Amino acid sequence: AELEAHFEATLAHKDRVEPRDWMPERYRRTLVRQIAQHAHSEIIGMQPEGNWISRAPSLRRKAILLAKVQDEAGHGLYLYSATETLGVTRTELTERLVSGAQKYSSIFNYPTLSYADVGTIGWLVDGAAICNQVPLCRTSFGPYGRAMIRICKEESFHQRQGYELLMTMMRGTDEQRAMVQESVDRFWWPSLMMFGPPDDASPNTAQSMAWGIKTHTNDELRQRFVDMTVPQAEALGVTLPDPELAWNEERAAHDFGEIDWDEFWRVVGGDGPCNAQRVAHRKKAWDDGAWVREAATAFARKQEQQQEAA
Amino acid sequence: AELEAHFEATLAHKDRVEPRDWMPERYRRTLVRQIAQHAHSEIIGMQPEGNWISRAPSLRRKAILLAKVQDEAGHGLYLYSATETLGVTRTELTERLVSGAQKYSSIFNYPTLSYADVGTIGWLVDGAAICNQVPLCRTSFGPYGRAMIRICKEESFHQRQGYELLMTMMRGTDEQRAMVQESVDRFWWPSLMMFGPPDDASPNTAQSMAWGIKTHTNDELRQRFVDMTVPQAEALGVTLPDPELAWNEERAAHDFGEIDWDEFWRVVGGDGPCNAQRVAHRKKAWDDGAWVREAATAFARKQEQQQEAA
Amino acid sequence: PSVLAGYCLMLGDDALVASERISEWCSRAPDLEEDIALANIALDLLGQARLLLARAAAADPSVVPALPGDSPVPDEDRLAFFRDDQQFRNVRLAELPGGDFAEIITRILLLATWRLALFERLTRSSDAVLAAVAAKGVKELTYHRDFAGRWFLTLAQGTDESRRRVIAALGELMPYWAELTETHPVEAAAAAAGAGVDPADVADEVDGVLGQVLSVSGVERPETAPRAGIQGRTGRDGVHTEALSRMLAETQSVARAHPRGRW
Amino acid sequence: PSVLAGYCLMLGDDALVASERISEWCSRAPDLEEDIALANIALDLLGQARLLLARAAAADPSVVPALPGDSPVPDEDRLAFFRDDQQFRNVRLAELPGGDFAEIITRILLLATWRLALFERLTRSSDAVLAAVAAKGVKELTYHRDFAGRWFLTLAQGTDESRRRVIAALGELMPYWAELTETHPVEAAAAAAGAGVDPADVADEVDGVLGQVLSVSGVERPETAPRAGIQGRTGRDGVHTEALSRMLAETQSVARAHPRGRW
Repeated sequence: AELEAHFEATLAHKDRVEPRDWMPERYRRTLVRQIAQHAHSEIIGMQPEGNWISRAPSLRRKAILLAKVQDEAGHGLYLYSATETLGVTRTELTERLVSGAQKYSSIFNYPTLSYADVGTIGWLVDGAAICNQVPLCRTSFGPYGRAMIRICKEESFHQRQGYELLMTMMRGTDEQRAMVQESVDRFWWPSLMMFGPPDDASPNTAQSMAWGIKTHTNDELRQRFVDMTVPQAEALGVTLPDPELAWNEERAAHDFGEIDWDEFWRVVGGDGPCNAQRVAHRKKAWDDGAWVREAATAFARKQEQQQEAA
Repeated sequence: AELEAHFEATLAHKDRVEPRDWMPERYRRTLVRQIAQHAHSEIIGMQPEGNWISRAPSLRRKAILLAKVQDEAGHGLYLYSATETLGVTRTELTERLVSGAQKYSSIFNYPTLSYADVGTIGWLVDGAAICNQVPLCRTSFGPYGRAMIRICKEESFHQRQGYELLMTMMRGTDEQRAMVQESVDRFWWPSLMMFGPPDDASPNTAQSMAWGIKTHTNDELRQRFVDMTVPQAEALGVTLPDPELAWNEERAAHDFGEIDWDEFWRVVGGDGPCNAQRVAHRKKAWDDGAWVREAATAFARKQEQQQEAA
Repeated sequence: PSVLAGYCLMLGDDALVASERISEWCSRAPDLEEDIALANIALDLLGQARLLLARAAAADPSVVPALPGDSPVPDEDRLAFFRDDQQFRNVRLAELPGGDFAEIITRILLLATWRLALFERLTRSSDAVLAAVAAKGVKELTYHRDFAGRWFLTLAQGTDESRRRVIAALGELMPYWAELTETHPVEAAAAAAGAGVDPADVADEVDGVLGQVLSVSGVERPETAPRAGIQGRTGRDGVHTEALSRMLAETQSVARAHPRGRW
Repeated sequence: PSVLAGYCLMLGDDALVASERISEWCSRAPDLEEDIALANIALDLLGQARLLLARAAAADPSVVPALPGDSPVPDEDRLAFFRDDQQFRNVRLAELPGGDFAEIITRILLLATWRLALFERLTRSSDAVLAAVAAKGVKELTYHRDFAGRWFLTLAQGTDESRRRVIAALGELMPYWAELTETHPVEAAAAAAGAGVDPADVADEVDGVLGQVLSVSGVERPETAPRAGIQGRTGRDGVHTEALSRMLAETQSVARAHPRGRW
C-alpha cells in the first residue's frame, strides 16, 4: 500500500515511473502491451514503405526512403529495449507478433500502390502518428517517454520529407499530380482511423489516462490532426476526399464526415487488405533468421568458454 | 554369339533394334547416356527461353514462347520414355542430372540476355540441333528414332518461328535491329560449339557410328550448319561475327574461323556462365516437387487398396 | 469506358493476370506432366485474354492507351503492356504472388469453377463476340477445373503434408472469393444489357460445384471473412494488392522499352 | 566513352548494383541490428554510386542517356534508370540474385575487401573528385569489411548449419572473384593515366586480407575455377547474368514510366 501510494504520488506529480520503481501489475501489463504494439508497428511499418525501395524513381529518393525505413527499425529497437526494462524480451514479443497474439497499428494493413504513397505515408500517416505520440513524450513511464522524444523528433523529420516529396511531385507532370491525389484519396480515411475508435467506444481510455499512459482522447487527437492537415492539403493543392469537410466557426474546428467504422473493425479484426501478408512477411523473416541467431548464440558461448579457459 | 550376330545383322540392314531385342551391354549403356543427355537438354533448355516468358513484349509472342517451352517439356517426356524402354526410369535420370552426374547440351549454359535471344535460339540453336538430330531419325534404336522424328518436326517449326521473330524485329526500330545483331554476336560461336569437339578430339564417334547411334562426324555436321546458315543471315541482314567466314569455291563450302575451344572445354567442364544456375534451378524444382510426387503416389496406393477391397 | 468494354476488361484481365501467375510455374512444376498441364492452362487463359482485350478495344477505343503516332503496337498489347496496375480490372485472387503447388491448384480450382459457370451462361450473350469467346472457353475451363479438382483431391487425400498444404492454401485464398461472387456495378449493367452475366445468377451453381470438390476431398469449407478493400474498392475497381504493380514492372518492361517496337 | 567515365561507371555500377541487392534485405534480416547494419551498408554504397555516376557524367556527357528535351531528370538518375543491362559495367558478383544471410555476408566480405584496398590507393588519384570519393569511401568500406568479416567468422564457427551455409556461399561466389581481381583494359588505361588503380597492384594485399579472414574462421579457400564469360566478355564488358535485366526491370519501372518526372 505504501508502494502504491508512492506510485500514485509519482503520477500525481507528473514525475516518471522508472523500471526499478514498484508499479501495479496491471499498469505494467498495459504498458508492455502498448509499447510492444508500438514497437511492432514500427517493424511492420517497414513493409509498406519498404515495398518501394527497389522502385524508388531517383537515387536521392531511394537513399531517403531506405534511411527512413532503417529509422523505423531503430525505433522498434528503442521500444523493444523499453519493454525489456519491464522484463519482456524482444524474442518473446516477436513471437507474439508473428503468432498474431499481439497487434500493431492497423494503418499498415493497407497496401502501398504507387510511389506517391511513400510521400502520403510520411505526410498523413507519420503526421497522425506524431499527433498520437507527442503527448506520449510526457508519458508516465520513463524509458517509454524518453524513447518517444527521440522517435518524435525523427518522425517529424520523416513527415517533412514525405510532404516535400508530394510537393515536388505536384510540381511535376499531370500524371504525377494525379498519382498524389489518388494516393491521398486512399490514405485519408485510414489515417483518421489511426486515432482509434470514437471515445464512446474506447473503453480503456479512462484507465490509460489516469495512469498517464495516454493524455488525450482519440477524438481530441483526431480533431487536432484534421485541423492541422486541412491547410497543408490546400498548400499542396490536393483535395481531401470528404465532401463534409468544412470549417465550423462556432467550434473553431473542422467538421468532417463519418468514418467507415465497419471497415475499421474489419481491418482491426484481421480482414484488412494486408494483415495476412504483413504477418507472413515478418514471420518468414523471423523464421529464416533462426539459424543465424542460433549461430550467433553458439559463437558467443564458444567465445566465453575460451575466455574462461584462458 | 547368335544374339550378337542377329544384332549386327540388324545394324547392317539398317533395321531398327527394339527394346525387346537382345543388345550388347555397351550399346545399351551408350544409348541410355545419349538419350538421357538429350532428354536433359530439352528440360534444361526450358530455362534460358523460359527466362523471357514473363517479359515477352507482345501477347502473341508470349503465347508462342510458352507453347515452345512446353514443347520442350514434351520432348523431354518422349525421350525419358525411350530410356524407360531400356530399363532406366525418369526419376533415376533426373537424380543423375541434378547431382551433376549426367550432362546436357552445353549451349544452355549460356544466358539469355534480351528478347532477341528467343529468336536467335530458335534460329541458330534449334537450327544446329536439327542438323545434329535429323540423322538420328534413322538411328538404330527404334524408340529413339521414332521420338526423333516427332521432335525434329516440332524443332523445325520452332526454328521457323525463331527466324520469323528476328525477321520481324529487323523490320522494327534501330534499337531492335541492334538487339538482333548483338544477340547473334553472342550466340554464333556457342552454336558452332554445339556440334562438339573437332573430329580428331572426339574419341567415341567411331564406335557410335558403327552402332548407328551417330551417322555423321561433328565436323561434317558443323560444316553443313555453317553452309545452311550463311545465306539465312544474309536474308536477315545480320553479320555473323567471324571475319574469316568466306565461301571457298574449291571446297564448295564456307571456310570459317577457329572456335575458342578453351571456352568450350571450360563450359563443358562446369565453369560456363550458367552451369551452376541451370542445375540449381532444376534441382530446386525437383526438390520442391517431392512432396507432390509423394502425395500422388500415396493417393494412387489408397485408390488401389480401395479398389481391391471393393 | 462503355459497359461492354469495362466488362470485357474484367474478364480479360482475370485471364491475363492468372495466366501470368500460372506460367511462372513453367520449368518449375513437380513433374513434367504437370509442367505441361500448367502451361496448357496458362495458354488457354492467355488466348481468352487476347480475345477479350481485343473485344474491349473494339467496343470502346477510349480504353486503349495512346502511344506515339507511328507505333505499330496492336490494341491487345497496348492494353496488356501500357496500362498501370490501377487500370487493371481483375480480381485480386488472380494476381496474388505465387505460393506452392497446392496454392496454384487451389487457385485454379476457384477461378475455373467460377469462370466455367459464368461462361456457360455467357454463351447466350447478346454480344456475338462474347458468346463465341465463351463457347470456346467452356471446353478449356472444363479441363482446367477437372485438372485442378483432381489434384485438389489427390493432395487432400495424399499425405499428411499435402493435406496440410492444400487446406492452408484454401484458407489463404477463400477470403478473396467474394470478389468473384459479389456483383459489381459493371457486371450488373452488363447483365442488364444482356451482354454479361450477373455472378449472383451462378452463385448457387458455383457454390455447389465447389462444395462437391471439397466434400469428395474431405475438406471443410473454411469460415473466412472476405478480405476488405479500401473504402469498399477492390480489384474490379482497380484497387489491387502490392503484388500486381510488381508483376507488371516485370511483364511490361520490354514492351515499354520499345513503344514503337514490332514483335 | 572516355577512360575516366568508363572507369567511374565500373566503380559506380558495382556500388549501385550491390546496394540494390543488399537493400533487398530491408525488413528481412535475422534481427533488427543486422537489418539496420545492412541498410547502412546499402546506403553507403548508394552514396558512393551517386558520386561516381555524377563524375562519369561530368567526365564524358556522351555516356548519359538522352531523354525528352524538357526532362528534369538529373544525370545520376539517367545513368541509373535509363541504361539497359548491357550498358552496366559492374562485375557479376554484385548483381547475383539474393541468397541466404551467409551469402550476403560473404558477398559483402568479398566486395568490400577488394574495394577497400582499391579505394585506399585511389585516394591518391590524379582526379581530385575520385580521390575525394575514395577518401570518404575508405571509412565506410572499413566498416563493411569488418562487419562482414565478423559475421563470416561467427557463421563459420557458430553451428554446423551456419558453417555449412557459409562454406557453400563462399563456394558459389568465388568463381566470380577473378572478375574483380583481373585487370580490365579500362582499368589499365585509367591506372596508366594516374586516375585509376590497376587491380593487379592490390592483388596481394586483397588476397592477404581475405586469406586472414578465412584462416581465422577455419575455412579453406575453395579451389574454384573462374566463371567463364562469353567470348571472354563479362560484367565489366556489359555481359551480365540473367539476373541483372530482371533486377533492372523492377528498379527502373517507375522512373521509366515518368521520363519527365520530378521526384
